Amino acid sequence: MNDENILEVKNLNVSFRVRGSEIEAIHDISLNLKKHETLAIVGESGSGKSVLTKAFTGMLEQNGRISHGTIDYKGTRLSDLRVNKQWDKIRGKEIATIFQDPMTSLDPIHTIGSQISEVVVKHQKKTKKEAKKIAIDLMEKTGIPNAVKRYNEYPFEYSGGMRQRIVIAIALACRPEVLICDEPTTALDVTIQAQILDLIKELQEEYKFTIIFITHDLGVVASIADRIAVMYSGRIIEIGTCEEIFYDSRHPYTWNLLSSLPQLARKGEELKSIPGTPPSLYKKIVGDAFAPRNQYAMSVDFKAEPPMFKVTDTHYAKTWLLDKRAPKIQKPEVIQNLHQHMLEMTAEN
Amino acid sequence: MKKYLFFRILRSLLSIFLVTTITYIIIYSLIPKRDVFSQDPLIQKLASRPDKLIDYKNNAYHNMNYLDYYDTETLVNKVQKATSNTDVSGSHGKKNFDILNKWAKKNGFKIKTYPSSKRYYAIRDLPLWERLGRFYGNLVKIDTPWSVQDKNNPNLKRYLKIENDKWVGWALVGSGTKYRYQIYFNKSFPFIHQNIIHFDLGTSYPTFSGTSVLDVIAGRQGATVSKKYNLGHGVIINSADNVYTRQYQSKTHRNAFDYDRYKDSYTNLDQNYQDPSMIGTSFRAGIFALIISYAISIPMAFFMARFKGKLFDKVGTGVVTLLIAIPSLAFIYAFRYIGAQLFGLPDSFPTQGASSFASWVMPTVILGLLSVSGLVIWFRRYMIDQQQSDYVKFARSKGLTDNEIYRKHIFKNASIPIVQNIPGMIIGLIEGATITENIFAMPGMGKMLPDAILAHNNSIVIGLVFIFTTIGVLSVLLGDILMVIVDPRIKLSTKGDE
Amino acid sequence: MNNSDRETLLSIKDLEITFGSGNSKFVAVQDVNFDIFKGEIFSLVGESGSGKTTIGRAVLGINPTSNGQIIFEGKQINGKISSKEKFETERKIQMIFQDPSASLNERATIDYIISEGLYNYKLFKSEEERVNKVKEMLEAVGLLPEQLYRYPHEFSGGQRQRIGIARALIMNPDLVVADEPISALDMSIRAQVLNLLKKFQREQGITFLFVAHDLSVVRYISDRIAVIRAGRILELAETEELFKNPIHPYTKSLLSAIPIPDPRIAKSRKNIVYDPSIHDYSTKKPKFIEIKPGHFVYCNETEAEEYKRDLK
Amino acid sequence: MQESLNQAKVFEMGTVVPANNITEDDFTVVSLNGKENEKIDTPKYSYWGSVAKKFLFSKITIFMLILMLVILLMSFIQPFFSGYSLSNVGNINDFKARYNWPSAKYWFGTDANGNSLFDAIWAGARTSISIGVIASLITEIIGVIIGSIWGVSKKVDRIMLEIYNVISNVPSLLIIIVLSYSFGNGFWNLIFAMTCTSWIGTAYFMRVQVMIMREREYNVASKTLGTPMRRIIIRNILPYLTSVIVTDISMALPSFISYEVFLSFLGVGLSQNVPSLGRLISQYSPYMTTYPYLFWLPVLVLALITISLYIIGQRLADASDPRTHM
Repeated sequence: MNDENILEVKNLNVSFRVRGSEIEAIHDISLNLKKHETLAIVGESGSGKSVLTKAFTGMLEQNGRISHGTIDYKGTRLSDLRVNKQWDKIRGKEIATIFQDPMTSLDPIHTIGSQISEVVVKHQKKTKKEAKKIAIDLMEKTGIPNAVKRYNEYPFEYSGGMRQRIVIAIALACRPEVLICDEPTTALDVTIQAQILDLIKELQEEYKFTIIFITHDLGVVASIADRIAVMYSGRIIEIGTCEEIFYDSRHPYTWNLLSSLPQLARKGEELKSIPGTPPSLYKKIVGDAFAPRNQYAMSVDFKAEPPMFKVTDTHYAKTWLLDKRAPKIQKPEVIQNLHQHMLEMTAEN
Repeated sequence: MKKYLFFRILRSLLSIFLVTTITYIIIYSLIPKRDVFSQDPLIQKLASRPDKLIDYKNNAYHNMNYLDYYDTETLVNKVQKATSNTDVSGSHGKKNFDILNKWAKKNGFKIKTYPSSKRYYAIRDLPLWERLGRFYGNLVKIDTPWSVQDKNNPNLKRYLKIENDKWVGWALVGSGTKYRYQIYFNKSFPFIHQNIIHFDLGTSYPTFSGTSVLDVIAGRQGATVSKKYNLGHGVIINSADNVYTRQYQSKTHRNAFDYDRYKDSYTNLDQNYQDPSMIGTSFRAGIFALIISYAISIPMAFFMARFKGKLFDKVGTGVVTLLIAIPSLAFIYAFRYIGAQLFGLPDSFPTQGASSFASWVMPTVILGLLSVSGLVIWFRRYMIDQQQSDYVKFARSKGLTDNEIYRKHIFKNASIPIVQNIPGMIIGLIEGATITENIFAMPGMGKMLPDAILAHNNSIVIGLVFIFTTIGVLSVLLGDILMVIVDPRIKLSTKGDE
Repeated sequence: MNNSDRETLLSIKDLEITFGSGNSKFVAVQDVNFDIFKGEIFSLVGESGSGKTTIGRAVLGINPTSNGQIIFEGKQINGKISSKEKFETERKIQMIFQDPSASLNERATIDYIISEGLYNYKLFKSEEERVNKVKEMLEAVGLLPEQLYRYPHEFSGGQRQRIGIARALIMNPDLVVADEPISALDMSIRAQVLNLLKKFQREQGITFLFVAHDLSVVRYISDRIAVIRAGRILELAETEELFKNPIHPYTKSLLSAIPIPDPRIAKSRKNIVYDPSIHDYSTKKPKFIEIKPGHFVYCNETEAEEYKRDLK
Repeated sequence: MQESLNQAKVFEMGTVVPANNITEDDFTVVSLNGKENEKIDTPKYSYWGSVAKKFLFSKITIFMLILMLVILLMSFIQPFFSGYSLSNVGNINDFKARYNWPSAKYWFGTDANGNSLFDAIWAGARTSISIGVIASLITEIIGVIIGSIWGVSKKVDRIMLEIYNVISNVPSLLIIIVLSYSFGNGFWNLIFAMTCTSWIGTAYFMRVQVMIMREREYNVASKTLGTPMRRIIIRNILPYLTSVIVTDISMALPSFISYEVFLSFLGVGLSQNVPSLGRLISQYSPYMTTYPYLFWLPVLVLALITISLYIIGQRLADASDPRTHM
């Protein structure tokens, strides 16, 4: 294991048993996570991004299992852990997760304060009194005004944005090495979303944890991600640094995602859209999963699964377009000069 | 909150009033009044004495508020007073009849003659609303120092004072009141007792003939027991008298022995009985059954949910399905049989009586078991619903162990609806008690209801409906209040708007 | 374009909407004034709880209004109107819902769902005509006519949303209220739906009231935008004008919060936080003031002077 | 990154990936059929077909179904042949006919009057099942209709809530006992007493369900399309509540049968000449130890009836929940 890497995933397959048949939700994913970086995993619903991170914390649903491959975390082979007892040493303490909906992530009948202190007592081995102090500190740090008073309030007395701050405070109270943010801002308003993203960035500076940031919105990750992995139908189809994905993407799906962003649309022109719908998990995928929706699809895409091609040391894409025999295809015009284009757009306001 | 509670209580009282009134109207208008004698053995005996029979029947109707009845003596008295005519008598004759009839017409009565003696008596059918009026008019009686108006005792002192009484210890003692001890304390539940407010639900007939309904239901039962009263100065009296119940008795009825003992006019008292009252019996059985059913079902549901889909859950689900599907009667008999055969427990309550612990085991355990299935189903359901909620997912991701999650979070959240269901349980227990008490011949309210119905004891039926409804209404209220205590999200005032 | 020349389809005057009563009374919307011109896409943008959906639903007659007027084609359609009039306007104003899985009846076939309005208004002469109409509509939203007898849950999210659009547009409405029609959809599907709405505006001249929280989407699709916060409209202008010259500090904060899909810009950009306490409305009451032709801002006179100065 | 990926599977960009059956020709862009993407390949869905499939899937269900059919046939056909009458005391003096243990001649034995228990049980079962079914149906029909209106109309809600508050606070057994006492004994009187207030529980339950459903977006959608409330209830709301209604029936059936048994046991309810399982059980309860078959056989049949009805009901309710169909 590379010292730089905190988490290494090799050839991971995750499958679920649904009514007698085996469904593959994650297909042959290899991935590593470097210390203190922010890795964004971008994908649509059903692309497997949440399932992947659930596998990191042993929180797959009862009918799900790792059918192939390994996950290593700092010398522990997570993919071998079976019972919850073994996971208790990892979850929270090493890898914590915050979820999409702050409205339901908190226990409705316990006070905000007690839910933070509970974790402090458990993971930081403090007395209740000390824990309360630490909890109030954390609340202040995550931007809760009047924390001493609000310590004794219940979740229903908090707004959505405030609750997400509390959820982050709880995750921080675990002192994790890795923080998985599973669409933490999807349920929030844009202004709150911007604030929460800023907060996560600030806290990362201070606490030096590693972030896996899951989202379906490419726009959101531009400001926060160091690297981006794009997922489609249980596969990572492209992975690279933030700039590589935005300015030099290679996979047609990434192109499509970028070019359909309304921020890039010019008035009066039709918005670039991806035809069709994502493939159903119940169907066996032959060839490239994206092929049926890919306007650049070649016959080979319907025959054989494309391998991972290396673009640079940090940039990989899973498309036959990078094979030598493939025709030279330019990415859509609208994203060719993305930076230039965005500069124009933002200059206007 | 206060305003809400006030209206809530008002509504509850209205519910009780409505249900009791409707029951009263239904029973007193649909059941022919002669039916009340269908189970009365005295009727047979009186068959040969028609005058007595009429007198007996009309007295019974009178007591049950069907009609007003004046026998000859009372009638003549009334008429003499009203008309200041001392000549009139009750014997047959036109002159008497005219005078009596004139009075009767004025007052809505009808003059009738006894079949054999041909003397006159008067009856007046009471319309339903008047009966209801009397029922509610007499319902609440408040004792004051002016309650007793005894012409033979003009010097009766009238006061209320707190003193250390030699019979009952510290108490609020009254004179001129109906009851001597207005407020007193002793070791029996609920420790503080009062005699200021009494309820009067009418008079029982034909069973417990002449006793007030409330005494039938709330009075202690069984054989009398004596108790030692230490009056100080080495005086110890052994008596079966229940001194707490001392009531005023006029000189004419009083016996000298009692007067000598108590040194005042409060010589009318009940005895100490060995067994709890009907309501007490039901109450005891109910409380223990409640505890038993929660003690069984909460852990059972907890582990079924915890190990959902595993063996324990499957077996548990099977058991619960059986419990629901099997008619309670069959279930009770089967269990009673098992209890009797395997553990030698009495299969009838009176065999060993209320004083024996063994008598209580089967009825209470069965009563408790009857509600286990419902509770398990719901609690398991609530637990499983909670398991799937996001906060549990988050609790797990923040590193809490399964034990901690179940104990601190899932269990508490799932308990909230259960707490609110407690009143529902109580209503269920009342239903269950009707069955178990009947099968075990347990002298409680549950057995009393079918007994009273079979005996056509309308007063008792109404009384029981009133008490059951009151318990039901109050327990629902209690459940909602409990809910506010356990769930921070709920405020009663807003709940009322929904 | 001079707004006074354009034909007004919907006009909202001093609208106020309250929920509950007594202590729990809550004013969701107040002092709302705007006109929607025929054939345009007018967007109401605000955060959750701002009252934008409430206004949309009031236009449809789902939420009762407590004050003010909603005038559609010259006739008032809120408050006490006869059920016949209500029934008539119900056909002319249709709605597209946010969540395509919640807004379709799962126990009915696509045929029934799309025909529901046709049945209610008897908009067909024969069964054959009805089926043809439904089939045409299905094709117009890019679905296959052979899917007529399938159930909603057999479709994907994007397809379901198009069924919802078909159901509304088969009524041949004059105005369509689109309540966050794409926020529940996947990124790759959103463009399909937006394009579809644009197509209907272009080809059939349908007017849209587009309710959304995402300014980036709104910028693309709408002709004019009203920014709403806490039940009040704070700023109203044509789209490009609003993006070029945002005046109200809240609008500025909203614009600053739009995620920018460009790492270099995004990482250097500052987020502006709006603080409502900067307004001092204690002496001079705020009004809806036209700062520039067609550009309205909710402010008091002092602020208006400032804003005008800044414009230059 | 390199070492973390399976080396065999990562290729430098612009290399030729060696693979079988892939030729240069495969690297030509193919045009897509736009409509192809919109196709649904799953077989057509039919609600009731799926319910039936799901329902008949379990062996226990089939077993219970057969058991229930046998019981129903016996109860509704056997009494025609046996000519059993409760008041028949023709054999009372025939000592040979009295207290026979179950045998080939008397399958379930005979009682003190020399009557065959087999005949008595089926005649009784017929009454008990009839009462259960009729009372459940009445309760459910009234409950569903009133509950639906209650759930959508604010005006009705105010009045009904008050009525419900009054009635629900009273133990239902108390109501049934008092009513059947007041109206006298008899089959229809008993049904009346049972259903007089029981519907309100179902109606309240339906009200809550309807209110939950009412707020769903798709009903708002129907409203904006001008659909009248009545059609919204019938087409939009009730179809969603099928499984809820079936569950409710499956709980109601055994409980009504149980009520009848208990009331007959108390001597309230059916008139004297109507045989019922409750009457048999109470009549024979003194023989529990001396002639146990007299008591336990009716109890057993009663239990089988309620269990089969309950389990079939529950399975049907499960099967009618479309979430189980996937």
